[in-house]
Amino acid sequence: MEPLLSARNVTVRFGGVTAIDDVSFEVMPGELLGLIGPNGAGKTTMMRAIVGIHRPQKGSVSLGERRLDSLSIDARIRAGLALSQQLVKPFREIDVRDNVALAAGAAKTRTPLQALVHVDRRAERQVALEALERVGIARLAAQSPRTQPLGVLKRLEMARALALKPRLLLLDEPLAGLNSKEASELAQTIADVNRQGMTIILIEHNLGEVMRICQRLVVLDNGRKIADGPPQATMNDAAVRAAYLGGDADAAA
Amino acid sequence: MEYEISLATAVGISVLFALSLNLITGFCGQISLGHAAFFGIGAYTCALLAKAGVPFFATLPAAMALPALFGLVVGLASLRVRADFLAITTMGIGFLFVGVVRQQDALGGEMGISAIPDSGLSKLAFMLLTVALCVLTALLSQYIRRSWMGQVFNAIAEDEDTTRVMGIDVPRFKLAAFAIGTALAGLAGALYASNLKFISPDSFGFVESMTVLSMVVIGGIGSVPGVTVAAIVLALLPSMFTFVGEYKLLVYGGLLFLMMRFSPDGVTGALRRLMARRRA
Amino acid sequence: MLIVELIAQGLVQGSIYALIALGLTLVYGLLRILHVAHAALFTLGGYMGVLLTNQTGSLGLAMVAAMLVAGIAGVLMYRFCYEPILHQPPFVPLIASIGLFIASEEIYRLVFGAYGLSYADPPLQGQVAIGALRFKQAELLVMVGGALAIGVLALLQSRTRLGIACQATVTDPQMAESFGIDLKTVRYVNFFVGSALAGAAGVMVALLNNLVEPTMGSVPSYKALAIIVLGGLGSVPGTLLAALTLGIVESFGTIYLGKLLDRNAIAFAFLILVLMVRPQGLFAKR
Amino acid sequence: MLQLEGLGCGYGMFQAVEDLSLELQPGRITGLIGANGAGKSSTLMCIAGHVAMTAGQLRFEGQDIGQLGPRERVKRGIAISPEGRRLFKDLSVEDNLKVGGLIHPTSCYAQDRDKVLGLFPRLGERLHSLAGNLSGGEQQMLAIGRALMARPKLLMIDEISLGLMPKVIDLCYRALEQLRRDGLAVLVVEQNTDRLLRVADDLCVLESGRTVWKGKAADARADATLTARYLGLH
Amino acid sequence: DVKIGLNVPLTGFAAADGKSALEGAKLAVAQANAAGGIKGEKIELVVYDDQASPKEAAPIATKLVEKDKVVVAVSGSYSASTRAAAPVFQAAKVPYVVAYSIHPDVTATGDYMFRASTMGEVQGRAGAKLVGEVLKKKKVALVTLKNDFGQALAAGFKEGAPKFGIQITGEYEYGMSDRQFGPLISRLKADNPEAIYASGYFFTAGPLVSQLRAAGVTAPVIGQEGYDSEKFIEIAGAAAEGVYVTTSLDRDSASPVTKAYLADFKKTVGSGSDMVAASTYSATAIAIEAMKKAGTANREAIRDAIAGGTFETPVGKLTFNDLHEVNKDVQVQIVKDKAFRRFAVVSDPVFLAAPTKASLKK
Ligand SMILES: Nc1ncnc2c1ncn2[C@@H]1O[C@H](COP(=O)(O)OP(=O)(O)OP(=O)(O)O)[C@@H](O)[C@H]1O
Ligand SMILES: Nc1ncnc2c1ncn2[C@@H]1O[C@H](COP(=O)(O)OP(=O)(O)OP(=O)(O)O)[C@@H](O)[C@H]1O
Ligand SMILES: [Mg+2]
Ligand SMILES: [Mg+2]
Repeated sequence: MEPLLSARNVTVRFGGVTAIDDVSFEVMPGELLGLIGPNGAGKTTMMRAIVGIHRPQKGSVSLGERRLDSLSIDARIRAGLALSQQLVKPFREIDVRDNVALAAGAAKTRTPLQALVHVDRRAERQVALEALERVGIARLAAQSPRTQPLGVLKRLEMARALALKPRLLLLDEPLAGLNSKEASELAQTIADVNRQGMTIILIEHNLGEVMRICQRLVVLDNGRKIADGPPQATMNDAAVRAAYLGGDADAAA
Repeated sequence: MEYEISLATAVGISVLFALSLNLITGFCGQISLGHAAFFGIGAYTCALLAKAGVPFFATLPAAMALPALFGLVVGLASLRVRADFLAITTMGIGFLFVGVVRQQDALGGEMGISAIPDSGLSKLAFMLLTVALCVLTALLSQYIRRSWMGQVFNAIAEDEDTTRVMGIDVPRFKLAAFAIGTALAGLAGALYASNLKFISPDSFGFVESMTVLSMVVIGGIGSVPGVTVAAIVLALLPSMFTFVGEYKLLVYGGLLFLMMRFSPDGVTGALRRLMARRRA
Repeated sequence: MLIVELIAQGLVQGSIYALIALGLTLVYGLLRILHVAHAALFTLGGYMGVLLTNQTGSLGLAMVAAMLVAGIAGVLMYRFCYEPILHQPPFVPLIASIGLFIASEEIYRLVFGAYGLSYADPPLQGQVAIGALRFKQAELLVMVGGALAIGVLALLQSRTRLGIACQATVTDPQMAESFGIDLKTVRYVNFFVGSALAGAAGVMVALLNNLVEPTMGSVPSYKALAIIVLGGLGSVPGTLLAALTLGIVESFGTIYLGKLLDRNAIAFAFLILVLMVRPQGLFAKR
Repeated sequence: MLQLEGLGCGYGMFQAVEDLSLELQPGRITGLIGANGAGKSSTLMCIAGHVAMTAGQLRFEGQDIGQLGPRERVKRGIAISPEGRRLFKDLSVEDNLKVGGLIHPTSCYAQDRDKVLGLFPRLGERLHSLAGNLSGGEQQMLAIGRALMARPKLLMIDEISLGLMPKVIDLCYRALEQLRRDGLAVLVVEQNTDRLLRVADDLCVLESGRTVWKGKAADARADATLTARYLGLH
Repeated sequence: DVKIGLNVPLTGFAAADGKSALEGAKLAVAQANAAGGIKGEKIELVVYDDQASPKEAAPIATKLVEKDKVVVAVSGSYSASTRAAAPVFQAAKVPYVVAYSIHPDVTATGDYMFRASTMGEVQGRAGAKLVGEVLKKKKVALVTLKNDFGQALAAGFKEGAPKFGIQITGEYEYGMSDRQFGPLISRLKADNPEAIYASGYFFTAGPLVSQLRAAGVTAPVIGQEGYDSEKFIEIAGAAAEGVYVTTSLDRDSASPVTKAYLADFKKTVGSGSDMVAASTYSATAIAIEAMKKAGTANREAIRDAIAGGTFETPVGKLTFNDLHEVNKDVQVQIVKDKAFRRFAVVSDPVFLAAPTKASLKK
């Protein structure tokens, strides 16, 4: 089977810092891949390189047949990527539902001309409500994101990504800031979404949930890939344990 | 009555000009301190074509197309600069426009262009045309606001990066805002030139850019009725204040300051607060 | 020879720009306000300098007084004009500032007269020859004063805790307070220093032209904005370099490009050109 | 050390926390938990002096500090690592630490910094990077480190483990235990209740701004309804 | 009441000249009213501030015509604003007497326009004659203020130069807001000219002349009516000594009208009159006199009265040609002991002839 996403020899440097050093990996269609590693390992940078926020100095990224390297951020999103960011940034001037509806309207906002001739947004609002339902904050649809606590915003961020109906969903620490119950619920949602056919890359430090729902793990450390394989086997790898787990290793795993 | 007609024409041109900037700054959040340059390009296009014998109505499309073209170029340039540099870059565009026109004899240089042929309309008809164009522009603005384009503009105004991550081609939308806004500014400029029959570079300088920005800000960023009202008031202000004679600019400057100091969200904000108090 | 002279003239002009732009940089760096009314303090300094020199006969005294008056006026301006609208979007203080600037030009005209003022007996008009170059003493004062003021400030900003404290208030004033930084003091000090420098520049320009006018601030105010952008916003050494560069570019530009562009346009053409190549400014940190 | 009596705080008309009474003692770690929007962050920001107090009293070492500004509070020994980290993004890591220690003489700086770097060696490698460019976890370390630089008597950390990898979370908690031994009072907000309960001495549970449970952490686990309803434990 | 409209720059960069102009006009009206007004009717001066900006001037002209319904109007302003106002007055058939704005377009606008001073080109030609014939300098540097005033002067000077064998070593331009002339002077010095023909207003010319002298340039400087203000001498200080100025006001004039005017001005205003005040006074006085002759009901008659009349004014005896321009001698003043003194009078009815309708056609 053809991989849905393949990153080949990606290197990202910031001045003197090499955040990602020659990393290659692939994601198969329908897979839920966990991308883990210590703080500062380069996970977020990898994600941003895939989406095009950072331009790799070397290497290439393709989605299916399509090379993404020369595309702008928005073109990559339209090609089928969606990103839920580590630092949440909702639009504060519009309510929660319209935040998601804006993402759902991708077809109508493709070009300025199209955007100009379309006014109706009932359908998009409906899609938005469904996405909010999925992440469990539909009851807050009419609220302003301005005053919502972090936990809600995290889910809003994910709802927006879902509303884009992407081929590949990139989630950067979606569970952070949620308590264990909420985290496992949202993790379950992620697993469900995946089961319905969505390919997902998940960055997460909540190892318990990662181990529970991911089908495969890629581990980065210091910008390099140090492991790639089924969760249990990867976690048993000595290098991974040394880099990633503290004294609590067994409890977490 | 005659005087009122002239005044209404002048005010109408200001309103049109202010609404054009409102599209760029109010809707799309792109601050522009050099908008008078596009007003000027429209005015010069109209004036030169009219002098070459082109009838008034035929000059209008050109007086919109050319500024829009320049607007696109400026928009492209401004895409490159950091957000907080945009204000100064656009201000530079304004100075550049005046600086270049001043030195070009073909454009009348420092002396400007005088004896611009009449539009052929009566004073009243010209006024009605101006007002009609204002109303059309206001309606267009309101429509854009409600359309998906308005949604996207709002999003860009608030957070460009996030907008991009939602798959929206931010540069293209910004360019669209610049193109529409500058085309309308050019239209206002054409009306201005053919109304006054005399233009010179000084009429399109920094002060004019600031005046029109004040109209937008005092009206309440993005609010079409607010901006319209503010443009009317600010355009009338100088003639209302002739009685203060040499204190005119003092009063004008003072009012700008006081307005921002005590009602930073403009007339719309002040009204909203007033309503809220009355309801309470 | 002509080239050397043009460079020298550019440096004189650049030093004045630097003194004015510095205050703007401090304010912009601290509060992200496009403080157009800064130039009003420059004019105020000029008037104080001329009036007091004519009264007391001592330029030194007048200079100190002018800096004090401009500095205090700057602090008052911050306290009563900007502080209440700091949390507003950036064009609100910008418009307020422009209103303030227009009004202050008019106040100068009404108070000091439309014809401007001159030194009764202009000081520092003597000639000094350096090599084949001739300078007015006033021109030398401008260059030395400018370099000195800025050198000291740059050191203060990068080396001292106060400098770091200032920068911390920019990103997150609330957290800065939470670590013991006194926002008010930091801002007052910045406005005072920046405005005092503008005041000094006013006195010096008055020396060069022997004329202070109500509108003398309008050109420098906008150019100073261009300079702080070129300098990379908020960086003191960047501002100095940008100001001097602009002075020299203008000096050559007026001679060789004068037929194409006027002087203001040259400055802004340069700015736009630079930004197209280096969107972060000539001397930005990043 | 810090006493909250009937504390209420909020934003304009909105009341985020009501009638909260709490005592933080030296050498004890107090955990503050609750669902999203319960008012945890608001409580911390109120103690730090950033959110307006609408009711009650706030006493620190016996003195009423309710009217003091944030500057006075940090000088008396209250430091915060806030929600969202709120680093000085345009300053380097080192300068962020300097700002943290600004209220103390320059001579303390080197020593305090080395302590922080000892705790988070990762920061040592990034000393000259801009804080805004750090990874999520690195930022969290810096936020905690910056608060420590103020040599607080009362340390408040919001969402302590947010974005940190397990190894560093451990480090943090071990550091908290050390601080406890040094006699600091610590107030921690944490979503990972399980982890928190293993070190906390006292616990306070908020829901919609009201206190629903308060007591020794050891007792919390035993309380079946509490674990089921509020702690989100399985 | 009879209303006379006046547009002057009371604020903005030209406020200083505007103030002088206003004083001049006010004096003329006050004297006329004291002498019984126009057939017993009082004269009212309606003044608006045009900031010397065309954008302001056109609406002001409209207001004067349509709202205040003035009988005649006077411009006490610069060319840009006057040119913008002219078509409005012309369209409304309101006689418009222009005091000191020098752009050719003004009178070309139509038959209700009059100019009470010499056009820029004419004054420029007079400058050439002064330099080449009176001062006998042949290598001249041109420093031109980049506005219509400066450019018109430069054009006239260049036109006249060949006739007197003057060679122009270089032409330098500067802007209205420039006060620092370092680079320009460095360049000019390299040409080593024998004289410098520099256009400008006192606020640019003051710094220019003082910086020229400070840089060691000793060649004589020839200025024009823009210099004609006591403020120029104050700004340039010692450097002002020996500067020549071509202007329309002769302070050492023997004419009783001029003498009386200078004395009256000093008495009522407190300071000495400059060219701007004298010209605006003259323009206003011409308007008043024409109304006295033709009455106030018929504007066409007033126009004809101006066109056909001869007027004794502080700036000389004025008659208007078919283009409504005046032919008059150009006064040359020199700064001596901190005052403007008569140096010479340049008169040449042919060479300094104002343009006519015929010459304009060419
Ligand atoms: N814009 C940037 N400029 C300079 N350095 C950067 C930049 N962005 C990231 N870095 C550095 O690159 C490294 C990798 O950062 P990244 O954010 O990818 O880590 P991460 O794996 O997501 O860590 P975490 O789990 O803590 O979020 C970090 O050391 C960080 O300091
Ligand atoms: N600036 C603000 N203005 C108005 N309301 C606010 C503001 N900040 C927070 N709130 C409201 O106050 C309540 C408490 O918020 P707070 O941030 O204290 O919750 P929290 O317990 O820290 O939640 P989380 O676990 O998600 O961080 C919430 O309902 C929130 O909507
Ligand atoms: Mg990360
Ligand atoms: Mg919180």
